[in-house]
Amino acid sequence: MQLVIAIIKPSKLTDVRDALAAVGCRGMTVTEVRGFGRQQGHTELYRGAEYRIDLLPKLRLDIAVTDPQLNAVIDAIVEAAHSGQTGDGKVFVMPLLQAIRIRTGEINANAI
Amino acid sequence: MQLVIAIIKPSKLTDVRDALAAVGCRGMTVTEVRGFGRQQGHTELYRGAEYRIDLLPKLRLDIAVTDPQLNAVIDAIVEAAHSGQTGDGKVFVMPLLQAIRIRTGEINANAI
Amino acid sequence: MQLVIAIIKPSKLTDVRDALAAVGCRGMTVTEVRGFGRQQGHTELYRGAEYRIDLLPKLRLDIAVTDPQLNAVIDAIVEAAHSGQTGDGKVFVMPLLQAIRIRTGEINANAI
Amino acid sequence: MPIEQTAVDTLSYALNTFYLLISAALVMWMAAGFAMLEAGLVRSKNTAEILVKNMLLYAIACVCYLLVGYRLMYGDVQTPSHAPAANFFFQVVFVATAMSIISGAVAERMKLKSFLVFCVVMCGFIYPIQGSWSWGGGFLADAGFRDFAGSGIVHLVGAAAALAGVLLLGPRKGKYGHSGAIYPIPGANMPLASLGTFILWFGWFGFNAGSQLQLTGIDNTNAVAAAFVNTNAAAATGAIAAYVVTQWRWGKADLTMILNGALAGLVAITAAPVTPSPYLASAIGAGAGVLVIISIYALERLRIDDPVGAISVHGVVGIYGLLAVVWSDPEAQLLAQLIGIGVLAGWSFAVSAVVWWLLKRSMGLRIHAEAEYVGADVSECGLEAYPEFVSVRRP
Amino acid sequence: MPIEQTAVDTLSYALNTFYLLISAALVMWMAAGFAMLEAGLVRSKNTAEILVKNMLLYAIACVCYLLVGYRLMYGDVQTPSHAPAANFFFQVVFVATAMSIISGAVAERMKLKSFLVFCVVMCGFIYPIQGSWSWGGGFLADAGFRDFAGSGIVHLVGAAAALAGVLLLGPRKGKYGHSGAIYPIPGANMPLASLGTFILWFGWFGFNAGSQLQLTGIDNTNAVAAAFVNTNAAAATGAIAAYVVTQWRWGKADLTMILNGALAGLVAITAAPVTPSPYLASAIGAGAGVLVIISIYALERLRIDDPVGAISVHGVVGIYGLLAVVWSDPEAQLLAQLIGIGVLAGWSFAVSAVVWWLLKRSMGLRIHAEAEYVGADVSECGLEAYPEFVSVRRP
Amino acid sequence: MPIEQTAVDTLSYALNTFYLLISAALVMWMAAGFAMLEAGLVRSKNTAEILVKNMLLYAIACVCYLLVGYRLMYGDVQTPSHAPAANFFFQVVFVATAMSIISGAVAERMKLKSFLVFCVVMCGFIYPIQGSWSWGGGFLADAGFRDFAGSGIVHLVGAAAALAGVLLLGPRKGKYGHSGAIYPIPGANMPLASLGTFILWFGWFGFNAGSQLQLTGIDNTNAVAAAFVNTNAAAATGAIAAYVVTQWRWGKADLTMILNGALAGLVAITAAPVTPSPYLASAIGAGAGVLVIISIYALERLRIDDPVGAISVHGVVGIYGLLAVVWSDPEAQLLAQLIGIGVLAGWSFAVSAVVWWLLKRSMGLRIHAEAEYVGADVSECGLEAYPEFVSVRRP
Ligand SMILES: Nc1ncnc2c1ncn2[C@@H]1O[C@H](COP(=O)(O)OP(=O)(O)O)[C@@H](O)[C@H]1O
Ligand SMILES: Nc1ncnc2c1ncn2[C@@H]1O[C@H](COP(=O)(O)OP(=O)(O)O)[C@@H](O)[C@H]1O
Ligand SMILES: Nc1ncnc2c1ncn2[C@@H]1O[C@H](COP(=O)(O)OP(=O)(O)O)[C@@H](O)[C@H]1O
Repeated sequence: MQLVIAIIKPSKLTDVRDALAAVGCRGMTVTEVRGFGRQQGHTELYRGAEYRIDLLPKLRLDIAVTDPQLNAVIDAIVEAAHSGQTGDGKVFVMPLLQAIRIRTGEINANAI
Repeated sequence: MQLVIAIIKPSKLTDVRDALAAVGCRGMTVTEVRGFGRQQGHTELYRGAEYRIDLLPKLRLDIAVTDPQLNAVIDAIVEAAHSGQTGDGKVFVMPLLQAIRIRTGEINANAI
Repeated sequence: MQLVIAIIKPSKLTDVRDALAAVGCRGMTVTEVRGFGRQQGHTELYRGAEYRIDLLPKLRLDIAVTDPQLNAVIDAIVEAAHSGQTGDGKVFVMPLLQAIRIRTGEINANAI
Repeated sequence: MPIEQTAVDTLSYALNTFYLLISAALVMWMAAGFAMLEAGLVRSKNTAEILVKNMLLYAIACVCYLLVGYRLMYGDVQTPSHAPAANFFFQVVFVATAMSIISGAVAERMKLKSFLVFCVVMCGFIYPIQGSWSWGGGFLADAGFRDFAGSGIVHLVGAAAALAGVLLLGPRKGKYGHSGAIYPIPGANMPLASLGTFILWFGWFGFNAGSQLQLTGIDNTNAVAAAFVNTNAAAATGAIAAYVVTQWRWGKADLTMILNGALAGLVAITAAPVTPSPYLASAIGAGAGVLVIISIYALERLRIDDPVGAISVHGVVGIYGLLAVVWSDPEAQLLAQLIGIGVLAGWSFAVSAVVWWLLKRSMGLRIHAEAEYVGADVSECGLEAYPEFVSVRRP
Repeated sequence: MPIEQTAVDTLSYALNTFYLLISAALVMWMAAGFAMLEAGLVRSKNTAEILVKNMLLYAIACVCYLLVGYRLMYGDVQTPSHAPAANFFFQVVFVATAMSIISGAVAERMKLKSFLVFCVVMCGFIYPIQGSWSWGGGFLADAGFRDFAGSGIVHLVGAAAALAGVLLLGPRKGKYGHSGAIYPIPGANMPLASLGTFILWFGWFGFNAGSQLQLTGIDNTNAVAAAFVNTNAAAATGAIAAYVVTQWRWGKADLTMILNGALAGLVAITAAPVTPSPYLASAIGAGAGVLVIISIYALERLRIDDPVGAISVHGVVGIYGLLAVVWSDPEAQLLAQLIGIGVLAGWSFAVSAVVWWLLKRSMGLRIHAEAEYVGADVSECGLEAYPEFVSVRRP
Repeated sequence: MPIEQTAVDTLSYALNTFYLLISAALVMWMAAGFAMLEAGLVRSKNTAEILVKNMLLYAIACVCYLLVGYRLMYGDVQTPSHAPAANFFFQVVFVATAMSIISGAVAERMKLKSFLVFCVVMCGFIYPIQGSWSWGGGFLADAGFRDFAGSGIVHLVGAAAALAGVLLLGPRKGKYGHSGAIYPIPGANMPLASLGTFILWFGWFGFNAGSQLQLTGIDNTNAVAAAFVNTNAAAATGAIAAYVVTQWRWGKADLTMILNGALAGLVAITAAPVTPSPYLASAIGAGAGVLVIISIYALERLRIDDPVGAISVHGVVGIYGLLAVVWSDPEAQLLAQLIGIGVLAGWSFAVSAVVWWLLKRSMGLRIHAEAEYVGADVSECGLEAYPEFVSVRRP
């Protein structure tokens, strides 16, 4: 099992969710985050003083997947979240040792 | 060492925290997240148009544990967060390579 | 590759960001979290009833790094986030199996 | 050309009418004050619902009082000094105030529909019937009971009905723990609560000064002016006293207690806003500011859960205000005041308790536990008050 | 010593002036009401911009009407019963109301500068020219068109201009999907929207009762008092009717619909706030509360995107209010009302459409798609309304 | 039956009293405006504390002025044309305004208790003593100094005291960096700030028009009406001018600057709201709108940290308003105005500086650095203003 972490633009959430559903992945956890990277922020103005906002709003998706699902999930995210502009985000994949569904106690592949 | 990630219902936070304290685990990091899964959201109404809310509020707990603690921690969470209803959440376990306490520079088991 | 997770005091964000930039690391993802640990919270008062706030505001930084960068990044964080007071936070290091830049499809070291 | 008395009378009629209409509009504006105060002191998940309640209770009060209440309370009124419609309007806004008090005390757990049904009964019957006993010229008036602008007739009556409701409803989930533990449930929006208090303070000038009912004539004019000054003075010292107590007792300036202190000053002076000197009014306000904190603290320990402190501010302090009348009004007697307090509180509490109880048996008073957890906004209104803001869900 | 008529006249002059000034100040305060209502009903990313619009539109209305509009509308006014300046002030605040209606309908997607240019044209020309036809004593007045305080002259005219703008502007991105899908876009701050409604309700007393223009004289005084009572009654039943409909139709109390219901009651009674009995006024308000929901629902299906419901509240209900005049005013004729409706709506819609179209061709009406996504706050004002609060970005 | 002069006098007495009371109530309502403006312009972590300050400063002003200030300022006042209590009430609310100005400038870093002690001194002594020199009929009045409603006596005096406080207090942590860097610290809630501005605009009608002190008599009536129109006109052009400058200079519509522009227009016209034509009033307002931006910009560069712009809006523009009197008032002389400005600003600045300094030495002026970081809400009030909303902690 792996945990896929995707940092995406907030506007892409619906597209990514639909793409994930299409490859049979129906669960995920979404976090509001702020991203810092190459993407330039915008300038704001407050009482005559300008300043840059360079922590930009992003969404982080955590998706636990079984090994056979992995590539399909990654492809689905990369495709759906792609706009071609700086700041589209990243996908990170990490090893997942155990997964447990609290409601039933099912574990691993059954818990996802 | 492992990092235990628990996605739970917000209402269970106090119970889980108490259960964790009972097994000797006193530190954790809590994040407000929104979960998407089997649990059905509720319907909202705005100016005569109904719509579903299907990103539901959840809490994510990140708990770094030493290997001997792991099972006790998992059991404590699963038990305290359990309500038997869809949406109770998940526990994920991931390998943790290093841990450092910023204040003292202590590492690994001492840092947790 | 590794994923470095740093839990720091919110007031240290700018310092840490500058320190990271100094070691050549220009990307990260920031999450508002609440931390529970040894640090004592403060007491609040509402309508004559006092209560403790013990989930304290912290920031979580997720930073994907290549193996050669790792130690420099950890040191930079530990130094910049250090104040010597309880609650300075932790650094956790986890293995990262893959990294993909959504915009270009670049992978691993090139994606970070 | 010398003119006739009638031209002056016409002018006086116009002036008195205008004075009463503006006063009434200020009291109407208090409905916004209650709405903001309560919306600020509940949790964000119950905010939209309390707004619905406040908007509808005012609307229902207007309709019920028009259809039934006004006649019940005053019979056929003659108002030679001002337009009859102005008189009606000034009276109608008072009913809404009484009802607003209740919505705060039962907030965050009562079913919307049951609340609205109670509102009909309160505004159509409970309030006007007791009102007829005093302002309507009934037996309390004959007994010498003095309540100039309604510390009792409006505020105490509202608070007594609220108390009955709260007792039958029980506290909010998570408010009281085992072995006496009390968990504070902070309100979500302090600026709103403060705005509400400022609105009430502002509107109260209409409430108290309008109750003179006539502006013309040197004595009336001076009375109206005195009511402004005293109302303001009592609110000011109420706030200060509450601040001093919280600072002394807890070492902090407890904002919501200060707000309650100001409101307590206002409620206390309402029974006699004209007769005291500004100094006495200040003293009465200060007493109210202290009393309200003690009362809120005590009710908390009695496990009577009142999210906004309405029972203390309007009930306990209302009683205090009625008693304080004897300090300044030579015509007031302690006994008559006590009788009045007993009658008003007893009537309102008893009848309300029956109505609440009937509602509990029929439609149910309390929202489902799950709905209470998720918030009345979603369960009753299907909407969130601040849908875009991530909020810490408090139990 | 007997006195002369003139002393009484002087007093009457003072009283009428004061009455008009206070009424006008209440209408000015409605600008705050519109600002809060609209700021509550847009998403947080467009909140600062709508506040800028509301502040500036009021300011621009004042300047344009001073420089051009007032003379266009009334020529050389004689106001023997009150100070000329008071008359001007009362008229100037009405223009701002008409303009406020528009800002809500075009919210969240229109360029600030284009809006401000339209504002100049509206307040300097479109509004005063049609105003001269009725209140200015022109051909609509001669035709027997009756619109006491401006259901048509202010509200319908504003709504028609708004409709023209909305049609040329198109809906907000993400509002309508393929194959008829409609996505609700909830407003970010319900307490603000409710506060705005309360402010409008309060300010409307000045709007309607001030339109009698004279307080002294028994008939005038009674008319002013009646306007207060009827205005209040119609708003109350409007809110209740909207509640009943939403509760019956969707099983929930839809807060923003209730707010629109109250406002609809106010708009409907504005055409004739004096002549109806309070019972009839209540009935008119109730009808408005039902109608506004049907209208909002229908416009939604017609894909006319109006974030705050301004076109329904002020336009559709404005027409209804003008027609309802015949129920209470014996001098009103259905035909004259219909002519008035046609002329006002037609004029305002047509001229506005031309102006909007010219703006679209020159400066552009709509903010860039990217800017709309990020929010007009950042693109037009370079600032966020709630910069510290993490918010769920809605598409 | 012909009637006696006295009946008309009685009526006139009633009308003048009512006019003054309503004006005063509007000024009282300005306290809410300042509270909302300041609560919107500070960071969320200091919001509850600024609300406490605003509520208590108003309350303290009322008490101190009642006990000491009023007599110091006016001695034994005779008010034959209206009720003495109304006169007192109108004066008392002015003191609170002066004090409100200060709370904004020292926001986010001053100790609550020290602020409250200063408040006592200001309202009991500093303000009334200088007030006695002009409005009380003292040497400034004799020198021909003209300040109709208090651009100097209220606003400049408040701003000078604020400036002294700010200089002794220093800027907020994180406001200024090394080598001239200036970091903006955006306020947390723009709708509140806008609401506050609208409230102030509305309340200012009472401030300026009430200062005529008498409504009856053709000249008085016309003066009151003129004050309404001019007050409104100056605020409108102030807002527009501020918009034009920010749009031209930064390409964006800077909301808080526009709010300050409107307030600057109001302050500027306050020194002479009656004598200018509406056109001149508009011009004065426009000048104020430009000036306030320049001043805010300049103070920023001088590292004088004023979170809400109070020193610029009330101080710099107050001086401008006093000078602008000579444009419309033939009796005003530039020299007398300059003397007045020097005396008022000098007195208020010097005495305040001494008081602030004494406070700094005894109780301390500034909250602890750690408390400032966490926020004054937690350290001074033990409570958060928006406890449920996750907020981005800004340094
Ligand atoms: N090294 C990193 N570790 C963790 N997150 C990163 C890292 N670099 C970038 N990110 C995240 O990815 C987002 C997009 O990165 P950015 O460099 O702006 O553009 P791009 O995705 O086009 O490379 C950032 O906003 C941040 O949230
Ligand atoms: N594959 C997944 N990866 C990450 N988080 C998941 C995944 N599936 C579910 N979750 C999280 O777990 C929560 C509960 O899951 P859900 O399917 O609704 O119910 P249950 O826990 O009863 O299976 C979701 O709201 C989501 O936050
Ligand atoms: N076992 C743990 N797992 C995850 N996060 C932890 C753990 N222990 C502490 N933390 C995080 O680290 C923060 C600081 O820890 P704390 O014990 O308060 O002080 P210190 O960093 O000085 O040891 C906590 O607020 C929490 O967010």
